Amino acid sequence: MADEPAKKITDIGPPHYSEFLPPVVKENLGKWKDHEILTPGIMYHVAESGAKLHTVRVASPRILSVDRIRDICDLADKHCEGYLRFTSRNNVEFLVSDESKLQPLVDDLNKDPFFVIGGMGNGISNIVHTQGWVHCHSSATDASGIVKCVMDEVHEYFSETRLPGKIRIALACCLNMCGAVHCSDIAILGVHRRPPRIDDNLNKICEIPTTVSSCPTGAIRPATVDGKETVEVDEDACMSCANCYTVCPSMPLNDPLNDGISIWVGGKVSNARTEPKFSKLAIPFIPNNPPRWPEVTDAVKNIIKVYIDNAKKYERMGEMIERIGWPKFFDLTGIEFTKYHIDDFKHAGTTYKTSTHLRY
Amino acid sequence: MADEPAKKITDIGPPHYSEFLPPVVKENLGKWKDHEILTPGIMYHVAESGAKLHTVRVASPRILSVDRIRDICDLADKHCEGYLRFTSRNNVEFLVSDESKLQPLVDDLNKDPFFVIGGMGNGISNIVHTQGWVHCHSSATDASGIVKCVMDEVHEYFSETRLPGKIRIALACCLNMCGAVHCSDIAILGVHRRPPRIDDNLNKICEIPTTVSSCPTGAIRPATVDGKETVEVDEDACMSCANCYTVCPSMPLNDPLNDGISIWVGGKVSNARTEPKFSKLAIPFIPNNPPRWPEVTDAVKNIIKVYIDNAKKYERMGEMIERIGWPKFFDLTGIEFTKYHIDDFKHAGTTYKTSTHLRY
Amino acid sequence: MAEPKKYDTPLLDELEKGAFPSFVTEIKRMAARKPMAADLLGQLEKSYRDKIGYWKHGGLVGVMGYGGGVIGRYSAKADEFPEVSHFHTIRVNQPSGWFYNTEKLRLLCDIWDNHGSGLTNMHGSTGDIVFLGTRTEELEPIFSELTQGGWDLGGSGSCMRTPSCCVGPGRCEWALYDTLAVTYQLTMDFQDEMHRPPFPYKFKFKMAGCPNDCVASIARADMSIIGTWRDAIQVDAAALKSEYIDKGTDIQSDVVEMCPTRCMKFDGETLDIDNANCTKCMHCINVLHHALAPGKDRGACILVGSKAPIVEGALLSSVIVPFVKLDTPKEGEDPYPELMELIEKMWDFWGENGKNRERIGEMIQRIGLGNFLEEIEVDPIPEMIVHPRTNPYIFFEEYFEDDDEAETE
Amino acid sequence: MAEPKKYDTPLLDELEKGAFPSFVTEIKRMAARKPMAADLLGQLEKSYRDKIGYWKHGGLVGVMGYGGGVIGRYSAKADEFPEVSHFHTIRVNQPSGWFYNTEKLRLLCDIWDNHGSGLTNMHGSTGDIVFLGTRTEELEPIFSELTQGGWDLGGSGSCMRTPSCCVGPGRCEWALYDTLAVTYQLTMDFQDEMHRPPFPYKFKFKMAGCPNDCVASIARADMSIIGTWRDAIQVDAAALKSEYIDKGTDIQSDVVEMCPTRCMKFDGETLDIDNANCTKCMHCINVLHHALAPGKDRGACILVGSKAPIVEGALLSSVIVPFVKLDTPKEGEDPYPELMELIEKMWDFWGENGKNRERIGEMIQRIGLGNFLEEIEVDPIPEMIVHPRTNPYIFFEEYFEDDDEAETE
Ligand code: SRM
Ligand code: SRM
Ligand code: SRM
Ligand code: SRM
Ligand code: SF4
Ligand code: SF4
Ligand code: SF4
Ligand code: SF4
Ligand code: SF4
Ligand code: SF4
Ligand code: SF4
Ligand code: SF4
Repeated sequence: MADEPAKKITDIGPPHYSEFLPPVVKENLGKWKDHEILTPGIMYHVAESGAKLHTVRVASPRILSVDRIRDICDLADKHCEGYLRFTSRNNVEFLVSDESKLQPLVDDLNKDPFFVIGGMGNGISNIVHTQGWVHCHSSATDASGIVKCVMDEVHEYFSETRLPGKIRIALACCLNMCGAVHCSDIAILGVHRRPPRIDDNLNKICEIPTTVSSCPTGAIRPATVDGKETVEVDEDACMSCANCYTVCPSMPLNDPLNDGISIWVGGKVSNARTEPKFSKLAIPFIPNNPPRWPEVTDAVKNIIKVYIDNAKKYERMGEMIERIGWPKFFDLTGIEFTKYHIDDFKHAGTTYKTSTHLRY
Repeated sequence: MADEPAKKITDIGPPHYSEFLPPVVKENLGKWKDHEILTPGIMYHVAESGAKLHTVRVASPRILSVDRIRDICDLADKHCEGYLRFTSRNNVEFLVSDESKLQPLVDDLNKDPFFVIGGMGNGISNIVHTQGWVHCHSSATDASGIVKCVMDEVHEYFSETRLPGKIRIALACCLNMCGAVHCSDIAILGVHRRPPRIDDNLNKICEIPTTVSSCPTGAIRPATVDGKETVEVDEDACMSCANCYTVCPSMPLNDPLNDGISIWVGGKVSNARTEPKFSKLAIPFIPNNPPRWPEVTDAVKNIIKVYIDNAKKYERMGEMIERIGWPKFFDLTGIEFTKYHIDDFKHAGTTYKTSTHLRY
Repeated sequence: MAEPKKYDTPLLDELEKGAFPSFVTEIKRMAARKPMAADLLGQLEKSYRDKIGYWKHGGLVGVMGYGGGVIGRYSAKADEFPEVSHFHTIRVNQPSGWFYNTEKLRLLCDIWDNHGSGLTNMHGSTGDIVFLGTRTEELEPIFSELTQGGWDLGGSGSCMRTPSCCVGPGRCEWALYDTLAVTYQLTMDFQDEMHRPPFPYKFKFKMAGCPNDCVASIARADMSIIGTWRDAIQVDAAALKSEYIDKGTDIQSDVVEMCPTRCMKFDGETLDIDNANCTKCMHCINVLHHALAPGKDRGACILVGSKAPIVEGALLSSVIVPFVKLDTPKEGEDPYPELMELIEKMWDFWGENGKNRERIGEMIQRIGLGNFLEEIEVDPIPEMIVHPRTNPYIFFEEYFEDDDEAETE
Repeated sequence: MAEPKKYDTPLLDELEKGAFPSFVTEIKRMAARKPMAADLLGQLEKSYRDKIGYWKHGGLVGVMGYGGGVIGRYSAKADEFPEVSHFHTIRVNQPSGWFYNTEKLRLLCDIWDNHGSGLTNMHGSTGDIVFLGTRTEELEPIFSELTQGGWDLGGSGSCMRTPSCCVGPGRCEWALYDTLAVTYQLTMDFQDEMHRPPFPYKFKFKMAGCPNDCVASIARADMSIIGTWRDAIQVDAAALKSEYIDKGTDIQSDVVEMCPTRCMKFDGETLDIDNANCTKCMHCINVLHHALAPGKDRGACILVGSKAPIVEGALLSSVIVPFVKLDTPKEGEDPYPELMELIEKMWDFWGENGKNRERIGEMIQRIGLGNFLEEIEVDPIPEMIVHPRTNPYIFFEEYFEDDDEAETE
């Protein structure tokens, strides 16, 4: 393995962040006073001392080549004394200490169509997402591809048009939900719809007791097929969660015909106004339709339109829906309400309507 | 058994109610227009036709002797053409069709201290309650006795002083909750605190498998003691619900030292303003202290006082608490908050505070 | 009959003090001439002293041909209090809305005076007239006298329990359907279900005329039928002015700000209601009742499944039918056809699929509302839920096979 | 090095159209000179055609002495795309707040250009710099170059995962504690826990400077540390007038009516805040930021237990400590003593009682918050719950024995 075990350095942690703070930040650390968003992608912060820091935010596909990062570094060297940061939604932020360099930076960015300025304030920022077919064994759909398609369709809300409030979109390519889509205004979630298949060689790869006990619904039973120890799945009791596949590679759920997308709405994480909320099911299943997933982008645009037409200023998606009521949401979007929308998991009972507070 | 099986009449149901409606009601059935509560125990309803019906409501201990019912009948004959009704909270209502008989009825009622006029509008009406030591094998406390003690202490809100809104009190003498105390502004609930004891002769009286499976927490196991088949209880896993006792008389939980009262607050059933709500635990345990249960009446009065001092007009107990917050409720009442208040049953997780919306 | 025994009851005597009418007074009144009531007093005093009840588990007692209506009860201290060795209760089905005339009420008193302790509950929590305390051998005579007098028993055990309702059209301007009639209809249509246990467990109906729910139906009925309306609240502007505005009612804070959907506006003169967003909570009508009234398109919301906590936790009823017309049937019409069909379907499915001692609400919790709806052939609609599921655990019922393009189940 | 292979990618080419920057462009850029990136492109095109991913379950790969930081990945179509037969990712611990200078960033690029696909995620969902795709034999060289350059790996497996935080004091006026410093402190204090799996399952920290929670900590961190304050909101009346009132902001509808506790009043001139009822939601401050600011008594609320749904359903973090001071430690002071003590106690208890693959939040759901608090010696307070229990199923821990008056456990 390593040639020089003697010199091995471990547990040093990341570099201390102070190394990466522009001088104006270092001087005013924790002493910011106010900010102003000038355009959907440009803002400045002003410190108690009066010092100002401008930020220019540009979109990123999150998958960045080292060459692109070097391009970005070139721009940061030219206009930002070499300082930049990334955001929690994976955008790039150029930190401009010298206000006179703001316009030149923007001009340079505008020269390269890769750089789209935006993502601030009440609009749609980048989509938090995951690996998909680019890297993960578990995915029911691709991640980066759908993100690209959706952002192409809604980019005006990234860089120009403002909305009543923020719409935070997230995508995860399987129920593990690495994108934490469970609390998003709009969540795009890859789902399997078909119970796992059992590979012939299961007994060689997987521990049968572990596999059986991995199933939250108890759908997996030990079985013997052709003299080999294996498992069998009670398909009626299987909800295609793929937890068995996580512990046992011989139970793949991936299936071109039956994998696809579900759409969830109305979650949020900020404490602003209302408490954080989970996303709720809007559309149980849309088949995968690469490369441009038109049904998914249409569904997202439809929901955004209903939001624009109905939300009050500052209201998030979930807040709007709670105000107008879920029946109205389904009515306005034209999304079909089905049995699948009715919870049947652990706390299902707490989601039944136990009052006569109804609109007619 | 019956001497005359031939004549046996069955399945005739109750008399048709129309027989019992005063003529003014019959004529105006379903055509009432408005009402006015004149005093906490006297109101009239006026029909579209202009006809009026006065109602005088008097308290009842619910346990009524036939002699008392006959007294009531005498008064109804004298002033109400023989018509009366009872309410869903067990009060007696004299239905006065002839307005000129209203004052004479009231005068007659005032002569007998048994008759307390009141219970209407925003006050405290009678306490819905159950059997207790008067009739039920399951009770952890008496019912009628505590009801009497509490009503004695709060009767001014029955017959005189008005409150911001209604306070509905209910009592049940065990977790079966025949009084449906689970949705009351103030609920008084008898609780066992000690796991069941196992009678020697259990094997003769109870089916062991049924007994074992009756336990919701799986605390009961089959066992053999002195050569006899019986059961044993894992006391750490027992929450003293008495479901085992319901199916097996040889597992009594009743215990003078450990039976007592818990107090619950903030439930409601009406849809007015907010949706119906369950009552929530305020005080986990108060020992039985007959005949006057002073700790219970004090606890109830304390809660009522906090309600009076803090509720907005029309606000029910639970609505007030939701507005001011549970921490404030515990603070104002001085009730100790304990581990027992934190849910640990099925949907416990949904009661944890998942936001930073806190008052300091 | 033996002379009633006299007991010293220093503890119970304390409960004759105070302003509220006393149940002890009632027991004593009967104890003066009835040995059973006297022994009840004695045993109860002992309970008060010892802080424990002295009743044994009930046995199977009843009247011939009925599987319910009587709760057997025996004293655990029968040696000390022999007159309450048997102390059964009888549930007599009350009339709709608890309306009485004195004649029929006196008849009940006479029967009970002759055959029992003379003590009653007016009424039991379910709604019955409860006759408190008699001996097994008195059951048939009581039953026979009751039925001859036009009365019948209520429910107990795994039966339909005695339906009950609010006063409704009998005296209330807010009765949005005829609770008295529906209650009577259900009671009569299902006499067999009330008297001979056909179900996995008890089944209760409670009928409330409007969302105020004066009979607490949403909390304690397997089927809660609650009146409501679909159109605009009726506003009498003149009365609003004369009765409230002119008299200084603070309509803004007492009404507008308490409306759950804040769908009202008040400018000091007109009350403007956005009826499409009104959730029919009744609050504004309750407060401004001289001026406001429910709309004219009236009916009921049907909710299912409430119960006390034993053993899976308390439940409130939840919406199954957001709105159904319950107009009084005309001559020759079948009464309440949608309601009756729903009841039959629910009972059929519960009868076959409910576990022993499993209420219908518990069964729905177990199998899921979606599956239940499918079985009783009711379409799922968003009115039935607070919000759609938050978890991704969907049981997809169909998927494509590799070799075909058709979905399979 | 072999020449990168050229693939026809008609489907992926479609994803270079449109306004938003394309990941395909990035892959192609590397594919032009890197065979691994080229084969990734080829395999991905195949996935797009076949609508399925072609990656196998990861195996156990890593760097010596570490139990995490690398996710093993192998192609299921290695015959067709040999250059991605290995395609492991490396998680590099990002700096607090994702701040960089170009020098250190170029260093990362150089290391990765030399030893991997040249493709990255800036950043992974947990917060790491993700190096996408390399071979097993490159792991040690990469690691060694990284550490020599001052970088280290992040977490994976049953470790503490890489802590992350919002920009906080680095650029935000609402940072109510120093998220950058706390993140760095936790990362450094728990290097061992990050690199050598000590836990039943993963443990994530996320630090947000205020209740806006720009790092989504409440939804996806086993411990969510969210800044808040205890005293009155600071109001600059002059700025309120000049920046908002005079400019026509509708303070009543945009702010007052959106306050969750409606604890504000606005009469057209003064904004009156009932701070005792303010629940620190940030909304009014967000909207009126030129005039309003959080109070001066600042600290954080600690919440525990959020996670994605697998397998017991998604959880949000819930309050364990309503307020704790997190002032920057002075020279010689122990940093954040209450926080550190809490972490130790929680980890100790979870370490002993958590089941395999059971997150701390799931354990709390299983054993109950009350029991958990008792074990970690934190007093239960009503701030931790939405409301007290509604069910009567209390496990009383002590009762009186018949023969004694003392309570036993
Ligand atoms: C840069 C970033 C923090 C970071 O460390 O990277 C950030 C920065 C700011 N956020 Fe944020 N937020 C950032 C992610 C978030 C997130 C997390 C997420 O989206 O996953 C949230 C929670 C979203 C949710 O609730 O689902 C978030 C909820 C807010 C809110 C509350 C909005 C609301 O009404 O619910 C505010 C207040 C506001 O916008 O007025 C806010 C306000 C701000 C301000 C104005 C704070 C300030 O004074 O500097 C910052 C810039 C404005 C802007 O609009 O972008 N930030 N902000 C993140 C930018 C992500 C991006 O590239 O778009
Ligand atoms: C007589 C009775 C119905 C019956 O069939 O017996 C009845 C009768 C009336 N109720 Fe009721 N309610 C009756 C039990 C209830 C119950 C059930 C209960 O208490 O168990 C409730 C639900 C309580 C709850 O939510 O927990 C109930 C919730 C209401 C409400 C809603 C109050 C609220 O703000 O939540 C109103 C409206 C109001 O008071 O303005 C109301 C209003 C009325 C009115 C004013 C309706 C009318 O116009 O006639 C009636 C007389 C006024 C009064 O204050 O008593 N009634 N009312 C019941 C009298 C019980 C008693 O003796 O005190
Ligand atoms: C008499 C009455 C209480 C009263 O004082 O009013 C009563 C008394 C008993 N109830 Fe009840 N229940 C009575 C109304 C209720 C109600 C309220 C209601 O019906 O509106 C409830 C709550 C609502 C519900 O149905 O959930 C109620 C929930 C229970 C339960 C719990 C059932 C459950 O599924 O949760 C039990 C336990 C059982 O059935 O084994 C129970 C069992 C009992 C038994 C039969 C005791 C037993 O374990 O066998 C009690 C007999 C007592 C006795 O010796 O007289 N009783 N019971 C009520 C019936 C009188 C009547 O017919 O009018
Ligand atoms: C790379 C990353 C997604 C991304 O594209 O950004 C990722 C990728 C994987 N996650 Fe994740 N998770 C990533 C952040 C998350 C997050 C978000 C977060 O940390 O804020 C979550 C939701 C929050 C949470 O922790 O609950 C998340 C919840 C999961 C779960 C579900 C865990 C649970 O307890 O519910 C699994 C399943 C498991 O651990 O077996 C999982 C498992 C996985 C595995 C290791 C697949 C597996 O079953 O073994 C994925 C490897 C993919 C690959 O081939 O690269 N990943 N994972 C993220 C880590 C990058 C980084 O270090 O920065
Ligand atoms: S969400 Fe699922 S498929 Fe996507 S990266 Fe995470 S574990 Fe892999
Ligand atoms: S996919 Fe989930 S529910 Fe289906 S068998 Fe596997 S573990 Fe069980
Ligand atoms: S609440 Fe319990 S003790 Fe009281 S009457 Fe009902 S079953 Fe009996
Ligand atoms: S009282 Fe309840 S929890 Fe305890 S053993 Fe009996 S059935 Fe089980
Ligand atoms: S429920 Fe409605 S209709 Fe029935 S009595 Fe109460 S207020 Fe009147
Ligand atoms: S009935 Fe209730 S919801 Fe409808 S307008 Fe009146 S107060 Fe509002
Ligand atoms: S969480 Fe608060 S402190 Fe941190 S960046 Fe967002 S607004 Fe600023
Ligand atoms: S911070 Fe939120 S709760 Fe506090 S006053 Fe402002 S809007 Fe209201």
